[in-house]
Amino acid sequence: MAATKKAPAKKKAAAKKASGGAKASAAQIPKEVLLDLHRRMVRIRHLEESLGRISTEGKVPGFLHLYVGEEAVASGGCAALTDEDQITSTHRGHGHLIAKGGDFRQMMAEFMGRSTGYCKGKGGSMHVSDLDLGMLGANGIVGAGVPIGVGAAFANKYRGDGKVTMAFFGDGSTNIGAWHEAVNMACALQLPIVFMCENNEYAEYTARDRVMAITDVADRAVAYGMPGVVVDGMDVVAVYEAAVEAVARARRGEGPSMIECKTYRYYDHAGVQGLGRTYRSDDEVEEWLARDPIDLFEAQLASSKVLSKAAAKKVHDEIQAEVDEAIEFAENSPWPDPTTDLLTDVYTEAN
Amino acid sequence: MAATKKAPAKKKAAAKKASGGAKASAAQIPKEVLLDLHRRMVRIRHLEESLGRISTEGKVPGFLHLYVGEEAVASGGCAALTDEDQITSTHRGHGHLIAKGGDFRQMMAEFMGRSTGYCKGKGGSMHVSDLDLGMLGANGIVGAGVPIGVGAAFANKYRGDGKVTMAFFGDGSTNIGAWHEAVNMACALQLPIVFMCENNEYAEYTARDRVMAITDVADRAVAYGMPGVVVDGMDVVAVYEAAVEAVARARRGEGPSMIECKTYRYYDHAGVQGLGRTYRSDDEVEEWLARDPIDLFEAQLASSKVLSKAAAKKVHDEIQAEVDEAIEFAENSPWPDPTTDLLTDVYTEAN
Amino acid sequence: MTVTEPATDQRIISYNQAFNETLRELLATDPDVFIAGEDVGRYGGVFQSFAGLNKEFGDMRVVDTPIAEQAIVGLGLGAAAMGLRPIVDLMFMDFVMVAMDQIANQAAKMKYMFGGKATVPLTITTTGGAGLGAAAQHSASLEAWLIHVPGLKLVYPSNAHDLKGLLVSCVRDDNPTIVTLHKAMLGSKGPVPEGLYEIPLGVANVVREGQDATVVAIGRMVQFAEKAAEQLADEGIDLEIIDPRSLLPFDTETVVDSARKTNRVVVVHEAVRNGGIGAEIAAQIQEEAFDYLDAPVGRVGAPFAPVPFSPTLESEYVPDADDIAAAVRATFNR
Amino acid sequence: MTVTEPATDQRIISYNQAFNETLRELLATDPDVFIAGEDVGRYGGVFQSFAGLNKEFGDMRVVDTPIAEQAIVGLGLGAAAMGLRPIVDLMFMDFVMVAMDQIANQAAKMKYMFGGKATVPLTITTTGGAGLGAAAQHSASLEAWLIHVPGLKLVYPSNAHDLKGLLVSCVRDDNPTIVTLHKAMLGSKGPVPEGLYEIPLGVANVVREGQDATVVAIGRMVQFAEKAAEQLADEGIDLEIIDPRSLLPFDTETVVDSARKTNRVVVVHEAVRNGGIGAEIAAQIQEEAFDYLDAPVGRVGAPFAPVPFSPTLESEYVPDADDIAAAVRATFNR
Ligand SMILES: Cc1ncc(C[n+]2csc(CCOP(=O)(O)OP(=O)(O)O)c2C)c(N)n1
Ligand SMILES: Cc1ncc(C[n+]2csc(CCOP(=O)(O)OP(=O)(O)O)c2C)c(N)n1
Ligand SMILES: [Mg+2]
Ligand SMILES: [Mg+2]
Repeated sequence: MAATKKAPAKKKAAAKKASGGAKASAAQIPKEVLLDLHRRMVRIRHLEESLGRISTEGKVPGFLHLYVGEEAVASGGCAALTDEDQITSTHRGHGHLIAKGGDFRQMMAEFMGRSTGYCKGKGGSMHVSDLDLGMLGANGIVGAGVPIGVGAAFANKYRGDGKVTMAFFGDGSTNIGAWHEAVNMACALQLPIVFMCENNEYAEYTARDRVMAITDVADRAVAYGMPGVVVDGMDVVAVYEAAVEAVARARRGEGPSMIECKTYRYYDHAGVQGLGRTYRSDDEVEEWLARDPIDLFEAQLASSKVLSKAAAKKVHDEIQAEVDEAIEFAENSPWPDPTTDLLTDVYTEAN
Repeated sequence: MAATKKAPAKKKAAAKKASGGAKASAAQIPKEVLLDLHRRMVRIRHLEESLGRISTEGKVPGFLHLYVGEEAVASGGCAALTDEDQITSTHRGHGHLIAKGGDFRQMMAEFMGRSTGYCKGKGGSMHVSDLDLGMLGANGIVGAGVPIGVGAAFANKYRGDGKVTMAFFGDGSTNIGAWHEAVNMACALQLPIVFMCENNEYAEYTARDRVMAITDVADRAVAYGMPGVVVDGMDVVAVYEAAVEAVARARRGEGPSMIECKTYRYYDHAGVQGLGRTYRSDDEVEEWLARDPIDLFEAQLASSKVLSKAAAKKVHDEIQAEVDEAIEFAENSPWPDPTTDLLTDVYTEAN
Repeated sequence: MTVTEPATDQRIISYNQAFNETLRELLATDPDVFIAGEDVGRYGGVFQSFAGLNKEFGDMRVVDTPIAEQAIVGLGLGAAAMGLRPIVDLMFMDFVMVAMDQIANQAAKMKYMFGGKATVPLTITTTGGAGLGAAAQHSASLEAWLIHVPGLKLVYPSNAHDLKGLLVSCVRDDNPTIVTLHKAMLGSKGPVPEGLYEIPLGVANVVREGQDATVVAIGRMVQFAEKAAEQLADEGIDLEIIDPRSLLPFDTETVVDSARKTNRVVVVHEAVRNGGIGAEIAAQIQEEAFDYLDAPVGRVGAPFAPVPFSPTLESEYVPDADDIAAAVRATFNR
Repeated sequence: MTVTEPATDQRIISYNQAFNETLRELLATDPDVFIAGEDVGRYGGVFQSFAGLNKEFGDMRVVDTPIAEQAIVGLGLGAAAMGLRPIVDLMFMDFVMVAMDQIANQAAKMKYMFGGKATVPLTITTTGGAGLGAAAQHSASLEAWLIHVPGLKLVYPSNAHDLKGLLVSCVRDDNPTIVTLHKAMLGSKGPVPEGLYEIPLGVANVVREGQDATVVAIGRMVQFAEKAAEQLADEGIDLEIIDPRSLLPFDTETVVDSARKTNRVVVVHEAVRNGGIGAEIAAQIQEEAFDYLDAPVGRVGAPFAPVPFSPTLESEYVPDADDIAAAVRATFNR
């Protein structure tokens, strides 16, 4: 018999090219949503830039994976969710928490290891979380947040509470076993979950094309029997619209879907020492910097008369002030006390 | 922007339907190859049936996963390999070892826990192996053989020895992390390996459609950027032809490919107590039994005058005699001696 | 410590039946409890330990999963963090290895990493131990790994009665717990009261009171220790046998009190001796009862090799009553 | 045992440099040796431990892999079974958890399961330990798990000189070996001879000879033990310090001889005390030197909690010289 061929899926038009087109759709989006998308991005940008700065002053212990450049993904994704929905995150989780409504003071305090932080200083950047906001934690282990997200989505279906879960993850994490197991299980059980890929083309210091033989992570959706789309991750409206559709699908009980956002991290894998130009070409970096998600969106908002440059600046200034205040709060916060705090929170005591 | 859709790949014509067609291609295959394919299948069938029988007499310790019904996969696959190529296997590994040239005596002795067995009685059915034949072991852990196969294929490429590796695995194993990691790595490194899926529609006692949202495992090839084909796993010629093509591709240095063989195990997941009809419908079982890979092939060989019914019977009788002799050898073989054998072979001593 | 009184309820059922009926009663009484794992649903589990539960409670409460242990534990962890009370099954303890990150790095640490704000009422069930000719990858005894992980709790019931009480306590506990059944004991019968009851975690059971020497035995080893006690009784050695039941938390006090009374202790487990849980128990005993010991704390465990397949090797490999008796005698002959 | 003589070659380089140059020399001298892992190639590793190797030896000998620890170890295992001598890197010891099946169930057991017919000259390198504010999932100390696995060998070098000699021995060993670097020691400098040399596995090093008490210290704890020795010297306590270097196989003889000489022993490691390797060492000492001990074998290790993030908590969490000195004093004051 002739074997039935399964050729690799056609590569889709590169997201960046596609994004050249006018954002007609933005017109249909209510003004307050557009302003909300903008605000979320700016909040992420300012907190991360300031955090990076104080980290060079030795004020932030441990590893620091900044979200700068990828703001459109967390913002567009979380704007499609309600406060009751859940998200899971990664080692690069600050943006996710901020986009889900995270509190600057508790974040800064946590990153600086203070007892007033989200995790009382016990978790730090890689484990920052806010269960009240449905943010189930940054995660130090690549891919490990996705199975947890699948568990949360199972709880949503089990209770029939109409909530959905959005699992954020990077391109590199899609090569690890836990990611694969979790995505397949979610599809097999038809859970209300959206798989949100931040494809920034690198896993730490290694380029995507050296560790996977495909260009679009979204090609992997086919392997689990769910829809997958590629969007311009520098276009917050594109991300938002794709997320709204995927979230609606999940809420309708039609199961998981995957959204791949083509994006870029501005700084090196960790910290703010340079832009990682030892392994990324200047041209590549410049090309992406030229498509800054906040600049692009502000130009669009200005031209569509939704938000003037001046009004935008005001938003930036307000938020920067809030960041500065949060840093001050954190710096004036007490350190955890080993004698009282070291051995608490290991177990939940029976009541 | 409009998101670029990635619809799940179209489902291919069911292999069983496709297999109805005449096997024109068989005509082009040299007679000795056809007879070799037949012989390998018959060898598997007779050893497994006899092993199952003596297991009911309590002569075979531990778990027993028989290959009966799936003979065309191991036979068609291994016939496309040379003696120098490697294979990796699963918990259902007897057929793979036999098809690669395994010795009946050492196999039977191993399954019965005797010191003359392939593993001196230390491994048993789930760990039977013959490194001299390039058979890198049955494996008790689902999916765990595939990373080992990728390592073997890496060694082939590293040495440029022109050898290839064929990794056999079941449909259920494609849901576990190790499988995913290994397949992706092989594609990223463009290794000379063929991924051979035995899709018998069940993982232990659970139907495929309850644990994955796709019908064809071959749809997963797309996720790694390699070709994937679906073939009728009850048609040894179809399997052989697909394997020849994939092996040639690997030898040419063009990287991995995946072959999904639609097949069926006749007995229950383990042992020979029934045909697993508590979770498989009678109709389903009958439908598959009616397409027995050996019967189908023998009918074809008879009509094409390659092997008469009488000649075929002679092959069966010869092989059965060989199996009986192997059982006798095993039964007369000594048990391992705890005082001398228990603590040897844990480490390789420095020489 | 507790001392087992002769069970008032004389209903006799098997270890595996006790497991099954306990799960049924937990599912029936707590809507937040669900079970997930490979083949646990429609088929009822590879050992039929879950028989009938899917039929009675449906696909959402007794869930068949893909072969994906990391996702299975993650499913339970995520659902537990959301307030459900999941029971996830890993079939064979060997498979803990493929799920180790989700167990030890995620579930066990979530509460601490989150500054106490997470609660993880997750229970993992599995079957450990050798004795069925299942060879090196289906006979694991990994207690020693698990007690080294802050945040986890671990029990290893040695009989049907304790299995029920420990399983109930684990499922009702608000922390990640692991219940290890011994696969060679599934058919072993014993008295099991009707209805749900708890055996507190961290409370050892003195299976046999004695004056001359103490054996701390884990899981299946308890029954071998009882056989050894008979042999030794004939020799005039009155053995005390302690079954910790819960390995994390561990009832050091009961064990140390016994050591101080008998002055001789042997610890017995099925895992290999080197790095086994017997090392931790022996180390604690010599720390707490140093001046009372008349002999080094003895350790009985498997020799340093993977579990062999052949019956002749496996039966020699697994510790038995003779090994235990010999180790006890050794504490007298020095 | 061996006693370190003052190194004849006084060239001073860092622990990380010693690792890098050893790998270079191994790659240069043995064509069967290759390295694979995440970011180890073009970039030279997250700690630059592999700097320059990919450029010098190319993509097939210093291989960048996907984030796939199970496949990374499997790559090494399969290649080793085929006769190559792979070195695979797991970046952080925490990631052992995601690869545990391939390490402990596959690589460690292959030879035994195959009746001796397989040879697995595989080396796994990783970085363990806390001290960098890397929190609960990037600060693991899992020695206790690994010594419980028959078939494996494990070393934990405490200085640059030993790192080179132990790494060479592991790579040349025909069994699966694991070399654990301490990430807080990467910059620590010491004398390292040029060229390749071996330090035999299973031979401890007496870092300091003393008469009054023995400290068995592992990895980074050795330097803290030396600080403690200075404190104690002022108090008139002459401390003997033993660095096992190799944890599996373990040089019991050297440790027991020392215990019989000093009659007081404290075992120190960075992992949590409960179920730690200190338990096995303490259990062995009391078995072999029972009649010589004037005090229980003391154990110093981390308290029973995950590794905390905040510097104030982490510095208290990780054992230090004061903790060691206090434990030694305790063996005198009872
Ligand atoms: C299991 C595991 N392996 C390796 C690492 C080290 N590591 C941390 S982040 C990272 C790269 C992740 O890449 P990607 O998923 O693309 O996320 P990105 O950093 O690009 O946002 C790696 C390899 C880890 N944390 N966990
Ligand atoms: C990691 C792991 N999980 C679960 C099992 C138990 N188990 C053994 S075989 C099997 C089913 C495998 O299904 P498939 O891959 O389709 O192979 P088949 O048995 O159908 O040939 C399972 C779940 C195992 N051996 N290893
Ligand atoms: Mg990335
Ligand atoms: Mg199957």
